[in-house]
Amino acid sequence: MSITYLEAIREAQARALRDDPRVFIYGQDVGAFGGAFKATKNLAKEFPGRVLDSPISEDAMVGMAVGAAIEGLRPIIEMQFADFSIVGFNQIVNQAATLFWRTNVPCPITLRLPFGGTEGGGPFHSQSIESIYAHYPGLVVLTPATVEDAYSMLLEAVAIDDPVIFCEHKFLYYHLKAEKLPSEALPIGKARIAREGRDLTVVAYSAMVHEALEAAAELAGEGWEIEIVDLRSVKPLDTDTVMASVARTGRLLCVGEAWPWGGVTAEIIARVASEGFGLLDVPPQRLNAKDTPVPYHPNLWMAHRPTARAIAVAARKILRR
Amino acid sequence: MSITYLEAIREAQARALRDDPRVFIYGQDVGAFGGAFKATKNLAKEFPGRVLDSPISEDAMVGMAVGAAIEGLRPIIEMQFADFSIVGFNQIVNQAATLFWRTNVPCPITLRLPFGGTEGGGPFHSQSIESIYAHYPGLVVLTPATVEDAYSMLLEAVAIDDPVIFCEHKFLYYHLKAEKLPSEALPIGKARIAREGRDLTVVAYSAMVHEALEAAAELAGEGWEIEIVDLRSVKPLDTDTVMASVARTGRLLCVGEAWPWGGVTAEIIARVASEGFGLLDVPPQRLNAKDTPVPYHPNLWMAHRPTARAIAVAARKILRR
Amino acid sequence: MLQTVLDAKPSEETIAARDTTLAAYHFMLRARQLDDKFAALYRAGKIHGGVFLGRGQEALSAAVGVSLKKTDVFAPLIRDAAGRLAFGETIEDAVRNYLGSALGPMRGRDGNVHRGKPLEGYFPMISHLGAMISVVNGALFARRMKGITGTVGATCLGDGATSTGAFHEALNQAAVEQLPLVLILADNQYAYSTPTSRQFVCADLADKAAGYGVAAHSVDGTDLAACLKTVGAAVGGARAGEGPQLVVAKLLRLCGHGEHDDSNYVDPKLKNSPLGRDCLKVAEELLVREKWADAADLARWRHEITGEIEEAVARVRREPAPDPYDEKWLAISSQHLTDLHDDDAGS
Amino acid sequence: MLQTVLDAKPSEETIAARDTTLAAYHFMLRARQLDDKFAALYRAGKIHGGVFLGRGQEALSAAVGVSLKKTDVFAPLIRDAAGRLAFGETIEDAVRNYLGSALGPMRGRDGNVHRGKPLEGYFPMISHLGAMISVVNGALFARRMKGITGTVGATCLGDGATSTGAFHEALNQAAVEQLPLVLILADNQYAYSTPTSRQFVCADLADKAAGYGVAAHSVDGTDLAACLKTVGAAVGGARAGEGPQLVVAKLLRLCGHGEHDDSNYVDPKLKNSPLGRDCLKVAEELLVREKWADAADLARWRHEITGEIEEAVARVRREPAPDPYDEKWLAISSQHLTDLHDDDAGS
Ligand SMILES: Cc1ncc(C[n+]2csc(CCOP(=O)(O)OP(=O)(O)O)c2C)c(N)n1
Ligand SMILES: Cc1ncc(C[n+]2csc(CCOP(=O)(O)OP(=O)(O)O)c2C)c(N)n1
Ligand SMILES: [Mg+2]
Ligand SMILES: [Mg+2]
Repeated sequence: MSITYLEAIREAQARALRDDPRVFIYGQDVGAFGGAFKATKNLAKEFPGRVLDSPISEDAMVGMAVGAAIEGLRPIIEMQFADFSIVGFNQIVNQAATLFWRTNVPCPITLRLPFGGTEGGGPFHSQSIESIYAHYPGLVVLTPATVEDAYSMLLEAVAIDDPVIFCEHKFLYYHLKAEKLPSEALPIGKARIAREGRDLTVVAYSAMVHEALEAAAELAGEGWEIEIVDLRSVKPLDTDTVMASVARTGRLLCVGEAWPWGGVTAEIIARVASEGFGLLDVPPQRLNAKDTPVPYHPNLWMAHRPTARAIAVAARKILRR
Repeated sequence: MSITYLEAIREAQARALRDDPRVFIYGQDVGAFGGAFKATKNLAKEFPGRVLDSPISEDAMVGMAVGAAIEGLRPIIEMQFADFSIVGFNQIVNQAATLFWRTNVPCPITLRLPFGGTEGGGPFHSQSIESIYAHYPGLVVLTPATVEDAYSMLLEAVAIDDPVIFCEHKFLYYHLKAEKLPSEALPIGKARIAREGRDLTVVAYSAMVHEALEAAAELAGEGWEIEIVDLRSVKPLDTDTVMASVARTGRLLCVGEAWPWGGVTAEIIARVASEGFGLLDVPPQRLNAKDTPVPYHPNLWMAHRPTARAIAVAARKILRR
Repeated sequence: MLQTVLDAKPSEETIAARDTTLAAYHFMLRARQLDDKFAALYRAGKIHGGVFLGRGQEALSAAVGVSLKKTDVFAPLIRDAAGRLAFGETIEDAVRNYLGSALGPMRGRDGNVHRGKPLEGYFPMISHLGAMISVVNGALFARRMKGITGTVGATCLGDGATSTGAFHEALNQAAVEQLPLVLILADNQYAYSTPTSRQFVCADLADKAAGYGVAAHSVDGTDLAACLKTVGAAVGGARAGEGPQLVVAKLLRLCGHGEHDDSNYVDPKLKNSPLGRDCLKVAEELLVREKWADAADLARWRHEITGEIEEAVARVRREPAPDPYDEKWLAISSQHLTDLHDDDAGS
Repeated sequence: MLQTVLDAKPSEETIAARDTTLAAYHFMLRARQLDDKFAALYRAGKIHGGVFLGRGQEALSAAVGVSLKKTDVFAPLIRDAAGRLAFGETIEDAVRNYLGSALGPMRGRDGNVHRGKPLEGYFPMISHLGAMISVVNGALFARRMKGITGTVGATCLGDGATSTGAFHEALNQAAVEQLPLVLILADNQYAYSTPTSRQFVCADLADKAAGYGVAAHSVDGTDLAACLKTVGAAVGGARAGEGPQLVVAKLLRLCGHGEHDDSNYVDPKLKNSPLGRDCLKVAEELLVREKWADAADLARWRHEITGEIEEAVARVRREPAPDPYDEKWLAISSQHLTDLHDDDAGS
């Protein structure tokens, strides 16, 4: 048996529905149809009345989740694409994210955002907007990179008493497979060493972890040992694990699929530079997507986002200093 | 005669309307009433048919500006508070910001966002969300800190062929005065040395420039000479001026009124660390608002945002290393 | 003869109407006086930020509050001091929020009209207009899912806020889910300074109901008796399972948008029209006409409430302000997540 | 005798109707065949990303396109291949956009149905449903401000997209500004897999018009003649200064949401109902019945269009793909702003 990243997300939701009567799912086409990506396949049948099609109303979808959360439920909202979550942005950042701080009443909602680029996705079905959410206080922003994390982190997301932006990468949906679902997992807030090495720390998350792994394999052939930190969660950020790795390697490259201005890579470098300056033997570097919308044509798309090749090139520059 | 930051904004709009028949203003209560802050006072009378009250429809307000821009006009949209621009977020980041890149047709719109904290403003009338906009490709994000810049940068914003997020600080509206309007100005994209010094570079923008100046005055009494860089524009960012200053001082503190995760201060530190690592004698530091919504009560608000006192404390720590 | 007996002994309905009207009037009066106090404090520079009054809208707002049960859900807006009190808010909590007391419902973190107690079904508004409706929907949806029946959720909105996408998405959502939502639109002729002619074109906001497939009710918002009847019917309809109910009340805001606004843009014709009547006066005339109260009663109530408010203000002013050093600067409730690693990231 | 003469010599209106119908039919046919070609290319793995067809909606879409002048504004949606062609788009440009040619209108930066030429009044959709309406408003507003009269702006939307806040804000905005907007709602019974019962409750989407104070038109979207008449009247009304016009067409999507979708959720009852009629067949029957064309004509046209499309595809496939090294990776037009300092910030 093998299970994909996408199936793991389905299984996590099935288990959450099974284990906790407070859980329900609301989103466009998530019911009988099973969702645009089939992440809720058969769940409406298995859990009658608890997996509901919403109108095309992202603002009201999120608002309704907040109201249900106040009443003690634990809604999972599926956005058809992360890009469309922007229509519900106000309810996410101003309603959901502020509720606990303002009123002391927790807001346990999980927003599932199929995000990141795929071939032919284009400007409005490819965005990586995790940093937009992470900038706002009151949100937890998760970016699982493995099948196991997709499963365990989604379960933990539903259990957390705060609004969680669950960024699931569309490119990993079908590409990524595992033997079986995990029985235990790192807690949210802990980064993972995806590969050990002593020459350079590459910090990545979500799909970029796999590009980094590929680059590391290539560089291993040249004698370099690259350590890869998979952040898992971009807010909170596990600065400790990053710092410990940089302490070992003295070199840092941060890789993200998002746009270059601000965001995860800037945040990581700012933290390491201000708190772990002395650990760095050479200037820390970062690699992001280009500062344009995500292009449609694969030729452009592959140049727009960081790839294993681009990571290897950037890594070599740092290693040779 | 003296003129306030707010009056400068009014005067810039009057001049833009006078000089360019393509300019018009659209926003809630901007017409006969002259705007919630009176930034369009008397303009509807002076320029009949060109200063229009909009319905409470931020999404449609921005969409309509884009359509008018396509047809060759140069709309100025006033958001009543920056916080409400989030309701028009989709049109800003997905419609306006992508138009030129997708179609080669420029989108010359200016979005005026009264932003930043004031006493008693609370979570929804105080936000500093410049970084949210700067993260998206296709937008120019301006943060004038002086009366002169409020005037000249707004005029330049209207002249620029791209969507400009013009962040005007509500705290400066009445507090800040100048003798007269400027006749010339630095171009957008150039930072300004607001105060010269040799011991530490403080990078700030908007209201924080004044807190930094106050801190510098205090530290001058202790024998420290603080150099203050006023960014003026957060996207594009004038890395050269920052770097040149750090080359002189060897020390860097970045100050912003926005939330700590990501944003301007992280971006500045990431750039300096990766491109100017060798210039730094000690770890670069940053000072942001706390990671919660902006509190209502002044006691909390003054602890939430960086103040001259907090900047002085942070600066001393860096200076003593 | 029979007639005389009936006259002498009022029917049960008449008694109920009297009691409800008197109760509603009391909340109106308390709200008006409370608002006046806030206005005075504002002028004296004792309040941080803005002050937003419900003057002229007390009849409608009180009617909403008294029509609800304590187990219902209520998300009031800026002009709902009366409805808030009727739903159970204390004068003290209102004062606390305006003065930023650490003991207030928002602990000084949020202020003025941004107050509520979500776990008591009393939802605190965010500023973004229209955003509370779908939150009420969610609560009603949750209760239905939990098998709780007979709950109604009410929320208020102005004419201007009908132009928001949030209003549209949420009212439509309530209709699709057939939720017991009562959406009260106070058409007070202006959104801040903007007249309704720049806000919508339909003849009456109630014309919108058909497009959503929800029931519509129109009412003269200056007339307490009419408001009680109409809002009561709407709440009853929602409770009886008839789906969302849209109530449109016509009235005039008898104050500025906030206390900083002299509202000199308001058309004098409107002020002198029936819309410009002061609902409090109208209600008092009703009480006197029906002999449910006389001038002495009215004067006494006023006096009593003044005392209550003065006392509350005096008490609250001695309460502690929030202390930034005691403050937990944490926006998420899962402390283990932030304890782990995030000392502060430069904050 | 007189009758015979009249029969022999068709009136001017009849000629005009014939010409318009034939023109519209041609665009329908071209669109259908173009769509079929895209579907075939998709199945052959020759297209990056999704393919979205307008099958079953060609009559409505073509009616919009032929009712507009080239100087009007048109913002089509995903199912508008016919309207696009009628408004002036070439088959070549459509193919270029689907194949991502560097010579295409979006230069490979955007794809499939996201195409247009803003300076020609042909606006390229962003994906976020409802977002284009206010952009059309802006263009119409600008033209009025510039003193250009007689322009109409048309844009299309599905039943599902009426649930968006953007739809509401924009239609209301058009009404307040009394803009010559024609908003065409293709009520094709589903939004992706979601039936209209989960999207709205009003009996007919045209019921929404009164709430906005705009004119409403309803039409059988499977009937070309009816579409031409109704859409033509709506466009005429807008052009005559009668303000925004809402057209609601009932029909059925005769394909999946996209070509990845087998649409097995569509109720067979609907397929067999009058809504499920194929508008292309209906139009052909009309042409034949009116003797405006015969079977041979239809076959010939089909054949000719097939040739045109095949040729365009063959030609476009030889066109260059976008080259990342030639690409100007710059999202703003003011190059001086980025030249100055921003080499790349880690991109
Ligand atoms: C989305 C949004 N945009 C703008 C504002 C600023 N604002 C606050 S109240 C107001 C006017 C509201 O008018 P109306 O809905 O008629 O209510 P009223 O004040 O008349 O009671 C505006 C524009 C806001 N709160 N939310
Ligand atoms: C704001 C937004 N949310 C979600 C989507 C994803 N989406 C694309 S098409 C579609 C269904 C549209 O249905 P309808 O409006 O009825 O048009 P149809 O496809 O039937 O022509 C959805 C949900 C989107 N494009 N925009
Ligand atoms: Mg109003
Ligand atoms: Mg549809």
